Amino acid sequence: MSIASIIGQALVLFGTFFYVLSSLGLIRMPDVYNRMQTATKSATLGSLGVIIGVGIWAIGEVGSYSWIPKTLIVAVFLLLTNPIAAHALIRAAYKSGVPLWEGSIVDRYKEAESSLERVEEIKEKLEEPSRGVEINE
Amino acid sequence: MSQYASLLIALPLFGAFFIPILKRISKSAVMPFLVLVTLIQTGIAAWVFNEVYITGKPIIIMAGGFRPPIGINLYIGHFAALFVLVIAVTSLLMTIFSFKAVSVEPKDKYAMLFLLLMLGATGMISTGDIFNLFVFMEITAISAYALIAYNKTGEASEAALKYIVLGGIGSSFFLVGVALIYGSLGTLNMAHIAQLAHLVNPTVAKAGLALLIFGLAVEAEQFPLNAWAPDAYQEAPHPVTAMFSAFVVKASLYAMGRVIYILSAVEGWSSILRLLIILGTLTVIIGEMSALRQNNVKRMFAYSSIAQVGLIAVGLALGTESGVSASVFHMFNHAIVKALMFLAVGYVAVELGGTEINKFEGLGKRMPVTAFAITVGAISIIGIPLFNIFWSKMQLILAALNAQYTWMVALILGASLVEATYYIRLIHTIWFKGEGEKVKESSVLALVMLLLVALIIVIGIYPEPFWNVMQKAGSDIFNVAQYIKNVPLMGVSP
Amino acid sequence: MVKRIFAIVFILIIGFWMAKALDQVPFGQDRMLVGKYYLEHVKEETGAVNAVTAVVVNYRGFDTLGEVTVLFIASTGVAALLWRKKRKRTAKTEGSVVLTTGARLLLPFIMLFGVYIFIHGHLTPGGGFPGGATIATAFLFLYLAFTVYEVDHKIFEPLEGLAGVGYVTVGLIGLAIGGYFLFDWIWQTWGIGKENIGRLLSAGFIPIIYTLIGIKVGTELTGIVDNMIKEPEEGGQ
Amino acid sequence: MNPYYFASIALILIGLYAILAKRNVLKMLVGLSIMETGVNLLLISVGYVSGRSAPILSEGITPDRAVDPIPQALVLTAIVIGVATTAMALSVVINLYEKYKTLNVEEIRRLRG
Amino acid sequence: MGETSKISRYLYTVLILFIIWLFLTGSLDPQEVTIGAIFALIVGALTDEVFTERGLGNLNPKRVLYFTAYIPYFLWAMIMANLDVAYRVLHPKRPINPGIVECRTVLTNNVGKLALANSITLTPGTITLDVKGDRYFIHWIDVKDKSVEGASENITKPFEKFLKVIFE
Amino acid sequence: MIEVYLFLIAVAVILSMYRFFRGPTTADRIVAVDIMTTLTTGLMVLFALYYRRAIFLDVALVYAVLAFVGVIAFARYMEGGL
Amino acid sequence: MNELALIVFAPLIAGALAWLIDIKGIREIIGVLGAAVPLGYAALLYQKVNGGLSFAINLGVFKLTFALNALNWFFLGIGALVGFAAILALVSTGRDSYEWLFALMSLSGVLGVFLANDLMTFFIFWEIMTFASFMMVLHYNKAASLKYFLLSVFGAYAMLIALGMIYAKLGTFDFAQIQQAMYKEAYAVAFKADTVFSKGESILIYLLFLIAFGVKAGMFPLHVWAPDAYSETNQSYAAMFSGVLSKTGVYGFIMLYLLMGTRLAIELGGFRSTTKFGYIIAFLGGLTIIVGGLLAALQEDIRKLFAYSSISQLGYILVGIGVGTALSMQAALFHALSHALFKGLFFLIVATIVYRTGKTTFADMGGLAEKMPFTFAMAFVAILSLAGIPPLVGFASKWVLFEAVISQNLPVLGGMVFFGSAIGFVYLIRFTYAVWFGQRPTDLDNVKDAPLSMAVAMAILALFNVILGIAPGLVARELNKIFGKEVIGGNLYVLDLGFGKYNALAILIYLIAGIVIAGIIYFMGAKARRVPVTDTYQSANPVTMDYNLTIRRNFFLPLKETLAFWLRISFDKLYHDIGAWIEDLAEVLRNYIYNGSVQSYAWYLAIILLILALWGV
Ligand code: NA
Ligand code: NA
Repeated sequence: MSIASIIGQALVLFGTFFYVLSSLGLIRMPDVYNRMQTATKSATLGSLGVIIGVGIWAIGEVGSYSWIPKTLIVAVFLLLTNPIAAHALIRAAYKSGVPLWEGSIVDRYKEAESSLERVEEIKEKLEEPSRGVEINE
Repeated sequence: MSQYASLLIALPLFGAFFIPILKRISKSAVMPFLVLVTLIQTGIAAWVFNEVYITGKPIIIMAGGFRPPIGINLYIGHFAALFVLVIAVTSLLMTIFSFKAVSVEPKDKYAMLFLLLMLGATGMISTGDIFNLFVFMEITAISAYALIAYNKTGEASEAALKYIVLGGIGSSFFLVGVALIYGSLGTLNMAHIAQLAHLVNPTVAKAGLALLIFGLAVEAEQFPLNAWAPDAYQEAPHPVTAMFSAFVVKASLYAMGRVIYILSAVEGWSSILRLLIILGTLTVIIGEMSALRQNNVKRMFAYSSIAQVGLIAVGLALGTESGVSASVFHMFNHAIVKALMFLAVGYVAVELGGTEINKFEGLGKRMPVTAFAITVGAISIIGIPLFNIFWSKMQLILAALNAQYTWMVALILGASLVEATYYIRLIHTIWFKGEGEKVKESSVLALVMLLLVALIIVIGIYPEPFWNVMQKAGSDIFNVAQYIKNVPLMGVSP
Repeated sequence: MVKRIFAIVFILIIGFWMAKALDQVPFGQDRMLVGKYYLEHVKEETGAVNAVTAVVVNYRGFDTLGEVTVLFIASTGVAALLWRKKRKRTAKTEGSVVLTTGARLLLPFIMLFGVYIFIHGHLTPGGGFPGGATIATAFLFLYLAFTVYEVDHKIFEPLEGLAGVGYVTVGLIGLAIGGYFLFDWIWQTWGIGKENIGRLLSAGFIPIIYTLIGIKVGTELTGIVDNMIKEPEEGGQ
Repeated sequence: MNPYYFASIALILIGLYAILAKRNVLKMLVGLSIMETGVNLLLISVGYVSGRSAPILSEGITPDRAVDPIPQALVLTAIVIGVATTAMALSVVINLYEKYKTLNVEEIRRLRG
Repeated sequence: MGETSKISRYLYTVLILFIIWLFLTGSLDPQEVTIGAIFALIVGALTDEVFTERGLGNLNPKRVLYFTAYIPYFLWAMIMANLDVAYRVLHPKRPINPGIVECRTVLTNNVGKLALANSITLTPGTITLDVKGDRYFIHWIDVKDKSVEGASENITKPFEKFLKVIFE
Repeated sequence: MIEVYLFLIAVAVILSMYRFFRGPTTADRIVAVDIMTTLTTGLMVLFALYYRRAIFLDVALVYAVLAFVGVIAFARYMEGGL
Repeated sequence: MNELALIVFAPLIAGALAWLIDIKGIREIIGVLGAAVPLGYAALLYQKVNGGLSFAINLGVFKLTFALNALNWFFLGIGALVGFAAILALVSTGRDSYEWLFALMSLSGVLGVFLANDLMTFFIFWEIMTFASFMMVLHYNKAASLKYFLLSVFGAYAMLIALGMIYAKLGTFDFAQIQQAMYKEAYAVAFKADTVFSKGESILIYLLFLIAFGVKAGMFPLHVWAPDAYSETNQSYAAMFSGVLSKTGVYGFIMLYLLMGTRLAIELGGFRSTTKFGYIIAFLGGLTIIVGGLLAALQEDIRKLFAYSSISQLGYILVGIGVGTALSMQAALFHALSHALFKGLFFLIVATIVYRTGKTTFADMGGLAEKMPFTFAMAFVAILSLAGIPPLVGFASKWVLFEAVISQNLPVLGGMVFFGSAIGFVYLIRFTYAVWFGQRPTDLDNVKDAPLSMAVAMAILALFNVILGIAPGLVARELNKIFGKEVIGGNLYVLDLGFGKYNALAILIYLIAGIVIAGIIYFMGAKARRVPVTDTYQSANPVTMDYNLTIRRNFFLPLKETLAFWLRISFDKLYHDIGAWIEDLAEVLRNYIYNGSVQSYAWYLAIILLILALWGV
């Protein structure tokens, strides 16, 4: 077994651990926000481990360096897109009205949203007095 | 030289793909372009027809130059050559009709879908590969979905939805059939399948054939798999309805016939035939009965068309060469007559704003040429001598008797009697009921209708040359040994 | 309820029937006939390493032409059915800056992936359809991120047509040069790339056709998305 | 029964069940798609040869180590056709919903008889 | 940044695309390189306007240097974050104290904001929920400070020092 | 050895499936899908090594792209942004 | 050009020319010429009857073949003669060129049917004839034409099936070949050898022909179209319609005998002294006599009366054919001739009356004998002939028929025939008195006698009624020629059946007295009509038309009341009800099957899959 294989395999093992961890997080956390917290992070890190690990492992196993660039591309892609997806999802979850876990202690977003709405309301009233009545209803 | 017959596929495709570009150049050029393409297609089809019938040999188009079963081949034999021509001519006439009948935008899309519907049917009748048949079937079906819903009314969408759901189930199970046959033989070429058919495991063959026929029967409008058809016929733009009845369903029927006969060596074959005869018979009975008291004339014609399709299927399922030939003759005659009738009824709808029976009161005075066309078509369908359908019904009867299906004669004639009832009622309404202002009939359409009428009568009076052609076409489907021989299969054997 | 029970009974019987038939087609056995020929001759006859690609583009070219056509029909059909005089996107909230910026950054990458996939169709498991779909995904991403984004139909539709016309033309050139429609004249007549099997510039017209298909599929799927995502404006029927 | 065959038949039947039992038109269409998926899986399974790899003759794969390429080519086509059908169906349903304001299949029956 | 020339942006895009192509193919075969260059030129022409605002300016050595330094820092943060996750997930009592807090950022560049948001998402106990102007709304699994200033100090500040250089 | 990793990742996928079926909100299910796609991408890469075929990496890449955009589509649909 | 071709096509060509030229005067000349050609040639060809004259037109798929023999010359003669007379009368009553076209076309059709030498030609001309006559009825009454059309199509299809079955088995349409093959079949049946047609098939063919010819001949219960169709058309044409077209059905039955009589007889066995299959025809013929006769008596419209009468008379012919002996066959042929002659004459008389008065019901007529003496004279001949009073042709044929039936010991049939004669008297009396005698409504005071063309036409037919009545031996000679042996003996004036004799000449002498009596009746009738209808008083009040229960109005009311129950069972209504019921059923079925729900439709697919599965498992 070559060094590359050992390093690669270690990385894969590392990644696999976080993969399993992310699925556990998905199951154990109490609400969708916390599930995302745990699952996304470990899935991303797990991916980095597994995928780059495979690239390195392949040097030893298959004897080809051409795996490395491609696995890197996949890994970087996941590294870039997973947080974006998580962000889009958590925002969507919030906006679609999924409540925070009852143990949550603060919701700044809600406060900000309501004040923002008020601002917009006032703005519209000022711009179009005739339509202001409708909005009040 | 004969490979240039592949233009039959290439041209409509090229035309359809070119339309988006043409639209950028000039939007008003799209419909004339459609006429041009179908015209050239008719020319090519005529050339192909001539070539095949003069040499007496089928044209085998080998895509990519690979010999079957390695490559997909198109088999333009006597049947395909004939029906390619029917398809092209009908399409040409319907493009002319489309000028008048299609007012809903976007017309450029209509033109594309129109060409692709034509292409699909052309492909279905000419392909020599069972999966390629599926592809062309889907081309036909999907462009049909779009065209049925083209008018964008709720009803049109409803009709399209029904077709999509049923057609989807049908094509899925067709593919399962393909998978079974392929899994058993390792080839998809029809001639190759026919050659190896005796090797298929009987269980697989039985199920595979049954599923293939099931899938095709949905498209071929066999009862009770045809429930989508009346709605679709009713809601599609009028030229499209005419095309459905004239050749789209015919292509599916042909495919059914072809699949049946190439697999004639498999076990359980005759019981499939029997099943198909039962379905066909039910199709005739239910179709005719449904047409009987139908107040929407277009829908009435649709049911009538379905009933005829049932007759054709029965003929195909007789398992005799004369049955197949008679079926082909009936397909041909029915194509002409229904093209005429849907054209006429569509024209009435365009001019008078609907196809309910009351719109036809006084039609004899309001639109005499159209009324005349409908009358001739109706008389022909009923099976009055000296009109074309008489001869094909006659041949069907003879074939049924030859095949020891005496009761089928009663079926055919009973159906004709029912047809007589509702068509005479319609003729009565047209000529003897109601009054109305005269409508100026389009001279081009009048010409088209009279052309078809003339054809009906010519065949009615002088059927011999046509019957000769039909016999060759029928033999093309029935005579599998010859079919295998005609396809230059290269030596890939198990 | 009765309907459901009946449905279950029905599908069980039908399933049993299909299973019985499939039982006679044992899984995993080598039953190749034509397939074997392909595997053995694919390199010399088409220059492709990926036998599936050779089957798709060369041996069963008619299927693929039909497949392209089917997608074209769908795109045309969707456009025809959803056509209204005035249509506009009605999305309410735009994606956050994270999403919009992400879309802008990823667009060229995803497009390049698409290109990579269709141009390597004869070497790797890819081809015109997945490549085109990937390109369409890039545009879909823009639609998802921006509420005002829409493609330029003036360019997309003719491009779609042009790619199709190109495909048919390539086939017709084959007819003119080699005597058969869809004949791979680059490989079989000109013999270009014969020494290159396994490298990019080989496999005759496959990369050309896959490029055309990639463009076509990309524009078509994007067009379908564009049509589906818009809604008619008031009075725009 | 082989698991691949079993899965494909199961998918086909689940799809069929959805079409037969679900009232919502969209669910029926989903059923149709599931059915198509099942068929595609079936095709692929039929072409599989035990112990062999994808029919891409690189990286040391020789013709006798590759599976049947034909079903894979067929499935490619079938998938695209499925996509096209679904796209058509969805735009039809969009129009339908706009006019009928319902997706209940029992209420979409103005055309009858 | 509107003054950045079109050519600069185009060349930058093409360059990046070409590099990605090389990674994708994993090969230096001249055929691949040539075709890659051609397609990089084509795709670049189609996308450079959306892709970059600053063009070749991004390749400023200082920025590259900071970017290079940021990578290990970020990876480290990420691993820490995951260990934190492991602790919370595997701990039988599931020790969490979640909430949504608000932070401010000094970053003005969109790409910078994206990088910040992603960094936040992948690092200990935080996910960017929404970004509005300079306000970041963040779901924090273990809220330590509810105030805007306190949260910013904890969450955004550590990354900003790098990102400010790289993207501003 | 690879088989072990393959197995473990498969277990992780199946565990995520629990969340997919359990819900309770749509958001939960989509999150589950998102995680599953990420895990599957890793699984595919690992399979490439298992079969020693680099070409499968392309499959994983395309899969990652499509899955990502798919998840974004779900998310945007859920928040009413389409 | 071949004579046969001229005979068959001359009327059609003339009709087409008349239609195209459409100038009053010229079209009539062309038309009459067109009808004269067949008559002339029929006469000329008398010498060549057994000369094997034939003609063929190659139509591609099928050949149209014609041939002349003694039997079809006989029918040709009837057709040409009555057809000519009817066309002649059409000169007066023809409304437009349309009628000329189709009247002549139907004549062509009839002649083609008679001269056809194979089943296909037979069928094609049968259809031409049907189509043309349909068009003639359509011109006057749509409902009647529809009923006629539907039943004709029904019959035509029945024939078509039979044709198809024969062709499928024998590969030929040629009469001679079919006949030969069927003889062989008969032997095969007799010797229990293999047959081409199974028993069931031969019965089916028989039944199909029974339907096909029965419709055209107006056989009960397929007669429902006839009363309407005969009455609702040009009355000159009706002479040909009832006189000749119906004979194609008769001719068809004879062909059936010739083609497969032996076969059927051996296959089905006998009944009393006749064959089973023949007895069915005869029995249905007997029912036709009774039903037709009774309904004729109850009609209030002269056209209807003769329409039903026609049906009744056809019944006699069917009885004759059905009994199946050489004598009864001859009798049937003889009666076919007489019926054509007197019923043709009757319809021309009716045509004249309608043409001159514009009225059709008994209630509106009376006392016309004085105003239309020539027509009345013609009617006198016709009445005597139909009633079977010697020495007119009607008597001769009926007498032979009676004798033929009675000699075969078939009491039921005999009773039916006798009853028919009795009821014939009943309705004739009504016609005689209600139209010609009694009080004439005042609006008929200016009625003129028949116009020239109709007078000539009537005269021709009347002449034949008389000549062939006095010299029945002329007909007997021809009939014997057909059968190739002397069935009816005697000489020109005497018919000798062996067990009975009829001397027309002697009867003629007796009847001079009868004619004198008739003259007296005529003058009495003429006297009686001097008082206007409204001048009758009852209890010092003028009698209104409603109460005027004369022979002209509801004369047979008691009979009607007696038969009330039976009259309710109208086959016409029955068919109508069946039709309506089928349509209702069809509608229910359609709405049930095509219920609009795509899910139901998907279920249909599932059911078919299930059937496939169950069949495959
Ligand atoms: Na992700
Ligand atoms: Na993902």
